[in-house]
Amino acid sequence: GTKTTSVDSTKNEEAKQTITIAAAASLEQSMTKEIIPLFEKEHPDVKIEGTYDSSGKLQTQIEEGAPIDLFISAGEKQMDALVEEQLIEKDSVYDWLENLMVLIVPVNGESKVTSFDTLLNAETIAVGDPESVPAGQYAKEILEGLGTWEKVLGKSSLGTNVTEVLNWVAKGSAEAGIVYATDAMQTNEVKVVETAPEGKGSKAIYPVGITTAGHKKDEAKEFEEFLKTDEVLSIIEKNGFTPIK
Amino acid sequence: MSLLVDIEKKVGSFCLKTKFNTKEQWLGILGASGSGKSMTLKCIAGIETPDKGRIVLNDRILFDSEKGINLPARLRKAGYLFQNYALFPHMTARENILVSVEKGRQKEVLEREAARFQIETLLDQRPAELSGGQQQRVALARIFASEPEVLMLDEPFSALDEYMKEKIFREMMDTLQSFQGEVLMVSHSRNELYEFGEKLLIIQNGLTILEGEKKALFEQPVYVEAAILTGCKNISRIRKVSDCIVEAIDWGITLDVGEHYQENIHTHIGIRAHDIERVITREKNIRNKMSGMVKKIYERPFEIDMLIENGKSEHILWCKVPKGSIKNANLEEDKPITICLPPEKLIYLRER
Amino acid sequence: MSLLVDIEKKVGSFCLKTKFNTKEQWLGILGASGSGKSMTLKCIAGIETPDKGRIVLNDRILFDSEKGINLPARLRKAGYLFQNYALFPHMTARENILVSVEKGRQKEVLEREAARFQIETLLDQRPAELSGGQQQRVALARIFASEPEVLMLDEPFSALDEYMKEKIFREMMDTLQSFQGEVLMVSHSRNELYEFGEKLLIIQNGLTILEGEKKALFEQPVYVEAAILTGCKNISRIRKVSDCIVEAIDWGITLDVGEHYQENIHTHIGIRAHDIERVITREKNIRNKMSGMVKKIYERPFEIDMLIENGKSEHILWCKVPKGSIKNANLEEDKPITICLPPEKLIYLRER
Amino acid sequence: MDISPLLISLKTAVIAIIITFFTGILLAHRVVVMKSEKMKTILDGIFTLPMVLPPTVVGFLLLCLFGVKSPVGKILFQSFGIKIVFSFAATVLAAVVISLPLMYRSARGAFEQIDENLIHAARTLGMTERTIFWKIVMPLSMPGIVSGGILAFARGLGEFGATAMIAGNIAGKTRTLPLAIYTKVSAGDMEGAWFYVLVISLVSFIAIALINYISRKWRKFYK
Amino acid sequence: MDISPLLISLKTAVIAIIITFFTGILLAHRVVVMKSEKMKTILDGIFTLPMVLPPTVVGFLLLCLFGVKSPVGKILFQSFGIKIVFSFAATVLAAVVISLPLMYRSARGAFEQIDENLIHAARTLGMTERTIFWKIVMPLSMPGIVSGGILAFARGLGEFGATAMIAGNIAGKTRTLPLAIYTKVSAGDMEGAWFYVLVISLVSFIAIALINYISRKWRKFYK
Ligand SMILES: Nc1ncnc2c1ncn2[C@@H]1O[C@H](COP(=O)(O)OP(=O)(O)OP(=O)(O)O)[C@@H](O)[C@H]1O
Ligand SMILES: Nc1ncnc2c1ncn2[C@@H]1O[C@H](COP(=O)(O)OP(=O)(O)OP(=O)(O)O)[C@@H](O)[C@H]1O
Ligand code: MOO
Ligand SMILES: [Mg+2]
Ligand SMILES: [Mg+2]
Repeated sequence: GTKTTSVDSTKNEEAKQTITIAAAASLEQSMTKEIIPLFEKEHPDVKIEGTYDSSGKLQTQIEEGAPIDLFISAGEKQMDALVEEQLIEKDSVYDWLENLMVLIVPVNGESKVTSFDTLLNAETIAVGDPESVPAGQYAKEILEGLGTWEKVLGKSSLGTNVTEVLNWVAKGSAEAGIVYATDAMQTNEVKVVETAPEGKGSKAIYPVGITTAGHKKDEAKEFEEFLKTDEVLSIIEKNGFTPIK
Repeated sequence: MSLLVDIEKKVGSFCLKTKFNTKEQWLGILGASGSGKSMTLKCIAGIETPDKGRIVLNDRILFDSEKGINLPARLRKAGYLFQNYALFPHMTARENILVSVEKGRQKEVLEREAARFQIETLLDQRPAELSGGQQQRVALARIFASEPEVLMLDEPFSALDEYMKEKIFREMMDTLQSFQGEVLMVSHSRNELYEFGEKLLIIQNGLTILEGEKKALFEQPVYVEAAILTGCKNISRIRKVSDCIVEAIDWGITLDVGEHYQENIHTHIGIRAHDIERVITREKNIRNKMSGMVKKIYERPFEIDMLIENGKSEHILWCKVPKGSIKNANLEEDKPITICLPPEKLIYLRER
Repeated sequence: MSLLVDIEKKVGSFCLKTKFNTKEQWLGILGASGSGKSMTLKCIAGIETPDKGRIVLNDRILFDSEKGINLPARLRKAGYLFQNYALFPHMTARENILVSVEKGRQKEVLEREAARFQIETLLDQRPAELSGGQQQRVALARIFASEPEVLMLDEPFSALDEYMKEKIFREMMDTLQSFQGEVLMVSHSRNELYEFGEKLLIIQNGLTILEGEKKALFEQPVYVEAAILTGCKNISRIRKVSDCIVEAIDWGITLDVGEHYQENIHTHIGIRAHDIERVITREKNIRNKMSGMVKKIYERPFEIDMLIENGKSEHILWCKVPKGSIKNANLEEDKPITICLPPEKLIYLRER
Repeated sequence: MDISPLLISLKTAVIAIIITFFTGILLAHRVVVMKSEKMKTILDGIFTLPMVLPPTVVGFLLLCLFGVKSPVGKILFQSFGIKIVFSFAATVLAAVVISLPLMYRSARGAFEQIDENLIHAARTLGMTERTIFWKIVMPLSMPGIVSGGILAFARGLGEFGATAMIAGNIAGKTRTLPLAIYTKVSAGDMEGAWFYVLVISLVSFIAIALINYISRKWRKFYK
Repeated sequence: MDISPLLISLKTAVIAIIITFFTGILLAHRVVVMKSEKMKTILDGIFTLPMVLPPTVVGFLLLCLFGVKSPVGKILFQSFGIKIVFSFAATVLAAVVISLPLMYRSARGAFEQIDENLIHAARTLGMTERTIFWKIVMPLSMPGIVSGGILAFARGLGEFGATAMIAGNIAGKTRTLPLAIYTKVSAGDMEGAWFYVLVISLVSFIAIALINYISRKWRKFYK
């Protein structure tokens, strides 16, 4: 009994199918600590490797032929582009989560910024680069909605990734910044003063899709389905995301 | 076995133009400091490239500007002893010596050369741990170990003590007897060169001014510059007074001259310090007698050097006498002395 | 003006132990290659640090291991002429010379030193563009320009041609007359040292074996090693035969000895090549006569060197005679010759 | 195309290399004359540290050190009104910190390769250590120093991670060429990216040619 | 704490420094013996290029070059089944490309500082250029080479931008220490970040001490 199992399990180890997922950096904690171990427990024949980075970089990597089976983007733009290029199977794409955009300021000291309306009181504002960072893109859309984008841009430092934006605010380099709600949760050096009002860019949609070039379609599909389970969604919710049902 | 050199090279304001040809004869190269001796050897070794000319060693063309041949130094088999040795600082003496010896023969070669240059006990030391003379011996051993076809020695003995010098010189001469190649030796020591070989090349300001048998050159150096190089200490301009009589302007005396003197050719006269004789008898018919004052005496272990001032002129004659001879009894500074300049010892010279 | 040196230093397996004291006297240091001459000078200059001892220059303590004093080289005012010159390769001769001269005096110093060493035309050349001898002259000029209190010359003339050597030597001697400091000169040329100063230090294997008046040392070098260094070419072990008679074992003859011979002390006997005389008369009562064969003749410009083989032994006597004397008429290799070793010229020696 | 990144980069790289050059040489010299081999190795390690950490992390550490909330940053701001972060000074700071190890290590290697006899000779001639350094040691180590200078300049010019962190990415103020290139590449604007890549390559080429030319003239004697 | 980044980083840095070391020295030697000064400057410029571009951009260029869609990548994949991107080989590739300029430039400086007379002497002794290189040039340039080696190793160890781009950030496979640090910082896990910073600093310290020690033994004679 037990002996055979152990032999089998080593055999399984060799026979295991490995799929590589590329996910937005903000998902790394939830993925590596909870979701993937959970999945692998239920699917002992599948091993999951994850690479985590900004969605823009991941998009480039997929475009350049990086061996990725499943892509979780922190923005629709990147996913759409890949679908357009037929690098992601159109039918497999669905919107998984959303991440709200929030306005943050450094914790200590009186802040002149108390809401999106008073944002222009800040001397320097940290936002992601709208050209390359999805969070920046959303921030731009929000501010365009409020009609202050042009003015804000003049005072902005454009982060090459969200971490940078967060750190700028946390260390007081910038007086205010716009980041994901999940990012704001990572440090107690910043406080959220306002969540983006409903409207364009108020939240980031996290779509999931399977690459056309991947060789492990079945396993990828299995994982994609797994992401929809309540178990996973509750983990995600706990970490600050909002599931899209 | 032969070496033919005929090259020209200009570096900065210095212009070298050397031409010679040796055939199983050792060649000594004599020249003042900065006259181009080292440069000549470097051209042969392939370290410097001449502007034009040819160098042929045993029928192998090492360099020919017309045919566009310029054999790399490595293939020339020209052993060159650098004036500053150029030992590899990171290697022990042993490693330096064996640097170009193939594996199988290392032991044999090492033993042979270490014994020849008496450096057996120094083999594990690095150049920085060797004295100047020891470094030179290691450098010599290294060259011998590379078994060259032509051996070029740039002042090979300058850093050796006199005992070593004499010893190594003799041993080298013996070893070289069996050395199947040309040997060139650069030196400013006329003694060394005199002993060294039959042929001599005298270089002055980059030009070969004389080439020939060493004895002939020492006896008749032809040019003022060559006379100085071969160690003639007393040289004076001359003016003809009458047949067989010239005035030595710089010494302030008139001299009977011998048969070799040619009015139209010779502009200077010289006499070696050894050849000036002290006159102690009162004999009348000694030719070219002169009285003067001993201005300065330098004592050497076996010789006495004197500077003698002619009463009539400020100019000074340099005179060497062996110690212990009766001829130099009672020599004292600032005392009068009578000397003679034997006509057969006078050297007739011209300027180039 | 005085210099006191009493130091010990061990490097590798070599052990230096030097002790001397000069007072307004120039000191010559004579020693074989690798005997520790350069090391001694380097300790004084502050380049090497002795393990223990003291060095005092004109009442300034340069080094004292007990008091923990070790003045930096920069403040010692000890001018050291490196054996390989150590010129700065990136500077012209001019820049090298002026390296330690303050702005205001540069012109004056440069002119003075350039003239002294005849390098006026070389001032804009860099060391790589200078010949060996030229480099040495620049290095000498550089030291003179730094106006040291003690001048240490490590083989200062080894790279100069003989003409330059004699010239610079004399000039330097003249200049040094006015030099208000100590002068040490290291050389393995006994001729140079003999002329150089009154005092002489003889170093052997790192130990000062003799210190004293040069004349006395040349006449009576006491030790076999010192005799070799002062140029004594013939040395033999001896065995007493009877009163006033010893056997020179290595020469295979018995000799009458003079009054200086002391049986219990002397183990060797020596005679300088210059002091061996050729006997041409048939006179009977010449002492220490010996017949032999001329084995080899080396001709030098003004001397003849002979190696003479004793019939009874393989051993060889080295003999020097001036050229042109009647005493060396008909000299030929492989012909018999009679010589004598005058008892008053014999040197009695012992081993250390 | 916006050329402000070029100007900012040029200004940054030039100021940074001047600071790095002298600081690096000074540090190298101090370390070389040091007696203790242990101390040397430790300092080597410390000075090389900015190279092994990801530049972003170095930037983060600088931010912790010079940020307005840090003690140093606070003092600078409250006493002198100087705010380093997000200023041009910060781009220079980042470039200096990141390129210093290159200059330091190259200079150290060069110094160690000098024939010690020349230094001894200089000392016996009465030259002070300072003069020896400037007149002997420096010129003799030129090839190595030049290498270090080229490396440090190139690294300063190309510095990106640390700069972004401490200086931000403010167009016309702290956006250097590497930041501009990165932005363009990320945005998929390959044409714009290539333009800036060309510009930065050109700048570095010209600088290298210049350094090579000057140093060659200087040490022509050497061959 | 996960130690796989340490292992990956160590493996990467060691393999990379071996490649970089020899390639850098070879390139430097080729350039130094070159006659044309112009050519030298141009090559200097090209070999220094990876330093002036932001590492991410270098990574991007590598991705374009070695990606499975690129000609090179295609050939490698179709003929040998080798897929470089997102593999361990990619981390090595990134480290080599980024650290090569350091080794190249340092070695070049060191070579240029050697007394040419020694090379001449070696030639007249009949040594081949190859032997001269290995037995004379290399040992004599040790201080400079060691500097280059330390710099290149440190840079390879700390490489981040290009690695992230071409190798990705796959835990246990391509996540090197710098990537791990970055990930930790991004996730706000400062404690974890500090841990890895400590580890990487330690590794670099040990490596530097080792290199210094070996090279000191080797060139003790030199002083
Ligand atoms: N690169 C150069 N540029 C200008 N002049 C040079 C260069 N190299 C050598 N010289 C000059 O060439 C001349 C010949 O130098 P060389 O080394 O052959 O002299 P030498 O006869 O060996 O003298 P010594 O006996 O002093 O060694 C010297 O006058 C020197 O100044
Ligand atoms: N670092 C060292 N390690 C071991 N031995 C050394 C070291 N430095 C010097 N020596 C030895 O010390 C001895 C003295 O050297 P020094 O240079 O003083 O000799 P020297 O008398 O000047 O000889 P020369 O006339 O040949 O220059 C030599 O035998 C040398 O081998
Ligand atoms: O390694 Mo970086 O953070 O792309 O300069
Ligand atoms: Mg010469
Ligand atoms: Mg010496």
